[in-house]
Amino acid sequence: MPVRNMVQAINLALREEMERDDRIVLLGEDVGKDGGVFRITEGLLEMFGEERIIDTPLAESGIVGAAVGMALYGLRPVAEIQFLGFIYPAFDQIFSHAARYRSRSRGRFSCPLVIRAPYGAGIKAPELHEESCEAFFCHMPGVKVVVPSGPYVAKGLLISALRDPDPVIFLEPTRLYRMIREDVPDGDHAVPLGQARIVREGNDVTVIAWGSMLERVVKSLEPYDAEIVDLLTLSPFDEETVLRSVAKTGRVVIVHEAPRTCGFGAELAATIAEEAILSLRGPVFRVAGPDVPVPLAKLVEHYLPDAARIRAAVEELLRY
Amino acid sequence: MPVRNMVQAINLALREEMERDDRIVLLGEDVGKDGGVFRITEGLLEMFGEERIIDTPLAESGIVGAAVGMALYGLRPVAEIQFLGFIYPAFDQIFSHAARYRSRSRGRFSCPLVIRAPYGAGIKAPELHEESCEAFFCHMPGVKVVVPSGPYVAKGLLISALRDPDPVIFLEPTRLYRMIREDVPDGDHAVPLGQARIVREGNDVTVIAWGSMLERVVKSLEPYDAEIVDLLTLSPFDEETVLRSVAKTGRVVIVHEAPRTCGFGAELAATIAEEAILSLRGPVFRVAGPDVPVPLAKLVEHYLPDAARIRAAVEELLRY
Amino acid sequence: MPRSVIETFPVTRLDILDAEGNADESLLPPLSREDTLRLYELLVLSRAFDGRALSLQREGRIGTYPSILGQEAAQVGSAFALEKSDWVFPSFRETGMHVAMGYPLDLLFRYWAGDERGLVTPEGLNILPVCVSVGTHIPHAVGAAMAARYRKDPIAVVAYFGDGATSKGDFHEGFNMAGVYRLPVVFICQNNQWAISVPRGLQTAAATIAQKAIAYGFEGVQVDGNDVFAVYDATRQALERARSGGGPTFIECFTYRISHHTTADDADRYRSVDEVEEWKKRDPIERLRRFLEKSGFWTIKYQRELEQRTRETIDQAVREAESAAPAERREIFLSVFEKRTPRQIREMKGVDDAGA
Amino acid sequence: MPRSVIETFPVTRLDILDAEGNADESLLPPLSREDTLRLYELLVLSRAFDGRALSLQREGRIGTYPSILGQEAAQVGSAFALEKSDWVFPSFRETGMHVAMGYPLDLLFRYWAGDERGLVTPEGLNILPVCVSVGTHIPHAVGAAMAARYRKDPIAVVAYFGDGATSKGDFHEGFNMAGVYRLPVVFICQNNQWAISVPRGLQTAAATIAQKAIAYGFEGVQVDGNDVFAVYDATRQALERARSGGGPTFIECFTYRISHHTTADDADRYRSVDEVEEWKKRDPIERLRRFLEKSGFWTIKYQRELEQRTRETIDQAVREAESAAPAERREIFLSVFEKRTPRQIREMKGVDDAGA
Ligand SMILES: Cc1ncc(C[n+]2csc(CCOP(=O)(O)OP(=O)(O)O)c2C)c(N)n1
Ligand SMILES: Cc1ncc(C[n+]2csc(CCOP(=O)(O)OP(=O)(O)O)c2C)c(N)n1
Ligand SMILES: [Mg+2]
Ligand SMILES: [Mg+2]
Repeated sequence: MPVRNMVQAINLALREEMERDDRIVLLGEDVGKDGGVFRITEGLLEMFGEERIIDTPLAESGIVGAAVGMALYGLRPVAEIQFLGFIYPAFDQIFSHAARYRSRSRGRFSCPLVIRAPYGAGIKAPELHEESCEAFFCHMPGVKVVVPSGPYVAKGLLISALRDPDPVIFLEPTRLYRMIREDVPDGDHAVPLGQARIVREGNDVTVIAWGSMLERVVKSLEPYDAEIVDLLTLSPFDEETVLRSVAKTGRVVIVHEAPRTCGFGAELAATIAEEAILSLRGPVFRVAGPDVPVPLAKLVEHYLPDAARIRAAVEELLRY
Repeated sequence: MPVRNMVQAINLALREEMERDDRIVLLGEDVGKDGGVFRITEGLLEMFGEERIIDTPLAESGIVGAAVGMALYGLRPVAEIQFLGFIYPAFDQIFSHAARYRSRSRGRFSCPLVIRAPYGAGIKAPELHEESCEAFFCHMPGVKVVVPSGPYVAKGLLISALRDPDPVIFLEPTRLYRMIREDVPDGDHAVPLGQARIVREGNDVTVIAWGSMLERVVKSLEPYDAEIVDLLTLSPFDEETVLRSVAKTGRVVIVHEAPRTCGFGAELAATIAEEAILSLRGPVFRVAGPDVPVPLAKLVEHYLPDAARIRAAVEELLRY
Repeated sequence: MPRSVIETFPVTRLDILDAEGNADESLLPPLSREDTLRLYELLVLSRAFDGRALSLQREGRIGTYPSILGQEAAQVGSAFALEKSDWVFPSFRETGMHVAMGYPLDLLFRYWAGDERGLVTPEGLNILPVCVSVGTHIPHAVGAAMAARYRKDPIAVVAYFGDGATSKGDFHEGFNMAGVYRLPVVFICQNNQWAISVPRGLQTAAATIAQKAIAYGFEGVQVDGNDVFAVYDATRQALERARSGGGPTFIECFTYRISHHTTADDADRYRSVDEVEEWKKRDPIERLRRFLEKSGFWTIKYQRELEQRTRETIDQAVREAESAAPAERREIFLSVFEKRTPRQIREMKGVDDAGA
Repeated sequence: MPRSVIETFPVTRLDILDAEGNADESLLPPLSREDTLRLYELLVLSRAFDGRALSLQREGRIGTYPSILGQEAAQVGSAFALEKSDWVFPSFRETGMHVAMGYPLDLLFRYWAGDERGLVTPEGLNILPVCVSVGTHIPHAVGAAMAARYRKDPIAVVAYFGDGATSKGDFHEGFNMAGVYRLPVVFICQNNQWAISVPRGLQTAAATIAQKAIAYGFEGVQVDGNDVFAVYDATRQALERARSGGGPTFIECFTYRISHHTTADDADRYRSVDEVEEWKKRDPIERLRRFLEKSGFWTIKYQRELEQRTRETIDQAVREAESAAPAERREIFLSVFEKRTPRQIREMKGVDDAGA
């Protein structure tokens, strides 16, 4: 199987699905001739032409709004938001419209679209280029949220997202774009939405992470008998797998880079406190970004959860 | 003391503070001649003139963005968003700017502004007029979130918000605007931000609510020995009061009308699961709106948590 | 200081039928007698729907309702130029368009009574759900037009919105994209001079709404929005342009909201009765009636029959709306996603409701 | 079809100094010899800063950096017309403005090296932090202008942004409000023909950027952005208008981004070298140098001394930037709110860090 990084895996998924399904069109800033600022869409303009690979004006609300209109019409648009930190102007389009056309029209219209955005800190980019606000989208009924953690699942999840009948936010961890290389098969390999995967089995503690934090968690916890859950889909998330693991280990640490308060870790912890309280041996710990805006390059490593913090939480919990 | 409803209490707070502090100006759609669609700003144009009570074009991002600029310049703007469901276009201004100017400039500039918005379901209004997305703002470091539950606290909290040096989102429960009448004093009575209040002491279970749900919770739980916590400020919330009550009762039910997943109840439950797990006798229950968009009038009462659901959760928990 | 003039942009206005019912014959659009009577009947039906909705609201049988009184020509006249296959993105105040396109009236009543099922557009019509969030549907029309062109479908897309909507960012982002891609889309502004209590002059300092198109490199035109012929003709030409690859057009229908903003509003707080009375003299329906009378197409008998027919149509729609099976709780879960999530299934079953 | 023309809007352009350094004497702004030399020196300093930033980036001493090469006149010329008391809202590519306003160069280097403390504008200057999110600072300038007017402060507010920014909703909402309230604000677009890889012609179908002001009822003017006199004079007049209650002005500086979008970009992927070469011939600094030479203000000796002085200034700034005390972890907590929250205090102490 060819070894690929995440950029190549995502590019491949787009390419193959666009060949398969002519309803798929891409739009966004610099996705065409430039191939995207991370080169995710490299070569696609040459293959599919300007009708399907659409460079847009600089207008995030307009980009998502136009994608909504295309989806209503029957296409399967993929809107790229250049960095997740520039998605905020499109919030209204996502939440007031993409998420609601199906229920508003009681199923007469629907909105199958994918919004792709690079996310996460640690790439020494300017302000607002390193956000991880995934939790917002998880509080939007009508929207799915998917966060791959490596090339293999990135390709498979994107295929599923592109085939999904509803809006999907697809967040790509920039720090890992070229860091991880894996076997990624050509052709049809869908990884289903809504299913977490156990990355490593273990008995002492369940550690839940996704996207950008997963590789840190895995590396940091080499010495422990930890069960590591990669959520993959945050909304709707795989409660069953989470609860099964918690029932087994009785201990939970959740790791995410977004600020702690109201991050997606809160929902996980709440669900566990609601559904699995009797299996818990100790507190549910969250190792998260602090409640501050993501700092610029000089201080960003003080923001991101690191091995020391992840291990400290696990060690502390093991004392229960 | 004069008896007032919440509309009158909020109007009074604005009036008195504007008299005291000429930095305060109001802006928004229909806040001037019309006195606001809920009459919150009634009479203020006559008192303070067009310079301080500013009718704006229909542009929520522009309204908040202009308020940001005024605040940077040294004023204390109060921006009204006509209904919370129309705040989404202003997300970017709130999160990318209001929340960050202080940290971005390392304190050189700051953004003391208040964004007022009516929120909540059950008023038989059109789509998007009944949202309760308070949790979003609680995941924005740099923004405070305040939700009064009656006239007295509404006045006192708004006074504090108007005097706060940082951006405050102030959410007013429309369903209660004219439902509750209370003694509300004239003059300076600030209710501090960041402090919850115990509305009723009790021993068997802690029930946490805020804003629109509080009166339902209080009424529903007459027959129980429940300690009812009114959060008042959601961000930063009063962990101490919450944890103290949980330590006492060992049981928690959280009630909110926003959809369950990633609602603010998740943060409360997570904090409790992190800090107070050893005092818990049973699961942390959330009674919340389901994970669907707020339905229109015919079905909205099936959406909102009601006495039956609130009691069922308490009864179930009392079995632990 | 002398500067060179590098571009000049004129803004034009179209008037055909004046308030007395006199038409500029040279400008009359190609409408047969039947067409013209049909236009008149649709105007009358729109107004009748509106009147009934207002009284149903007073009786508590429907919820908050936005009247179209005075704007019938701007809505019916433009919709009359459309094909059924065209895609239409309305705001919340285009009942006249719904009526003219043949949207089932019972569904409209149901929607305003707070039942989402009123927005299930019948197959064969491409009218999108009412957009409550002002102006935010404009980019959807743009996207649909991109899709239509990609599909090589010979249709046009139309978006309706008010003068207030022109201040929104989405208006701008949508218009700009429509210009860049020269899309088959027609934007129709119902400039009814008010956005709730905010008068047109406070909404924007532009002398006309139409001139906003200049910013996007396509044509904007103002028409007398109470002149059904002018509205129809401007729309017809804009649709022709759209279908033939000529790109977008912006039409400002200069009209007036005779009623309150909605049934929840009291317009007397912020505007003068005189202004309203002045505009009542320019009534769009009476004006066409006079034209018909002058043309010998109108008699009092015809009018009586028409009113009778109209009343029956409305009565029937109200009956159907009110006898529809009530919505059930489960419906709120059925159409969020194509398939319900595990959590929604639990919530629907009421398992979560009991907090367990 | 005959329609009446109800409005006509001309768009004008101002050119004073041509590429050969010949000025239209009748248009020359009232600048003394000292002023003119000062302008030249600021242009040279801006370019030197830019060049040094690019090499520091290559050496890994600062992070991603957006070059202003070719846009110096559009930035320095406009800033030169400002008073220190005016409020300035820059985008991320107005280093020439910073230089001209006397913003400490060491702070600029620190900011681009990823240190927020580089944005602590010295007291006495009202330059707001760099705005990374394109165009979103435009409403802030509008709000500041509202505040200034409310305070009766005799200042003007200026916002800088690129051609790409004109497509954003916030551009529209801000411009519209500026028009409605006739605010003392000057909007300066650096139309450098590109928004990363998106050429101006794909950004909008409008023939000029300047004409976008028509949509808001105030004046827009295009100037040769590589002509420092035209930029200066248009800004000066706009500021005069702003200060005297005449309302906002929109200035389109027609210029060119000679360099890549940022150091993270490779412009060769999407534009032709020929285009860049063509624009290099219209260099804004060389053009002023020729003018100075023709006027007898410029000698080779002067140039050498200037370059020497400039280099020393830059060296000094880099030294200061790089010898500043490193930022500490606690700083990220100190300026989120005026007072830290209890949770932030725990997080700062690292209690939370250990997960307990
Ligand atoms: C984004 C948004 N903001 C505010 C509102 C509340 N609101 C409803 S209609 C309206 C005025 C709309 O004016 P206009 O666009 O002229 O349409 P009209 O009501 O005159 O038909 C406002 C402010 C809304 N529905 N959506
Ligand atoms: C809202 C937003 N979207 C996208 C980006 C990424 N981005 C940075 S600069 C840029 C192009 C800006 O073009 P223009 O406004 O012409 O300014 P220029 O870079 O040419 O100075 C883009 C797309 C951003 N910073 N902000
Ligand atoms: Mg209107
Ligand atoms: Mg540019």
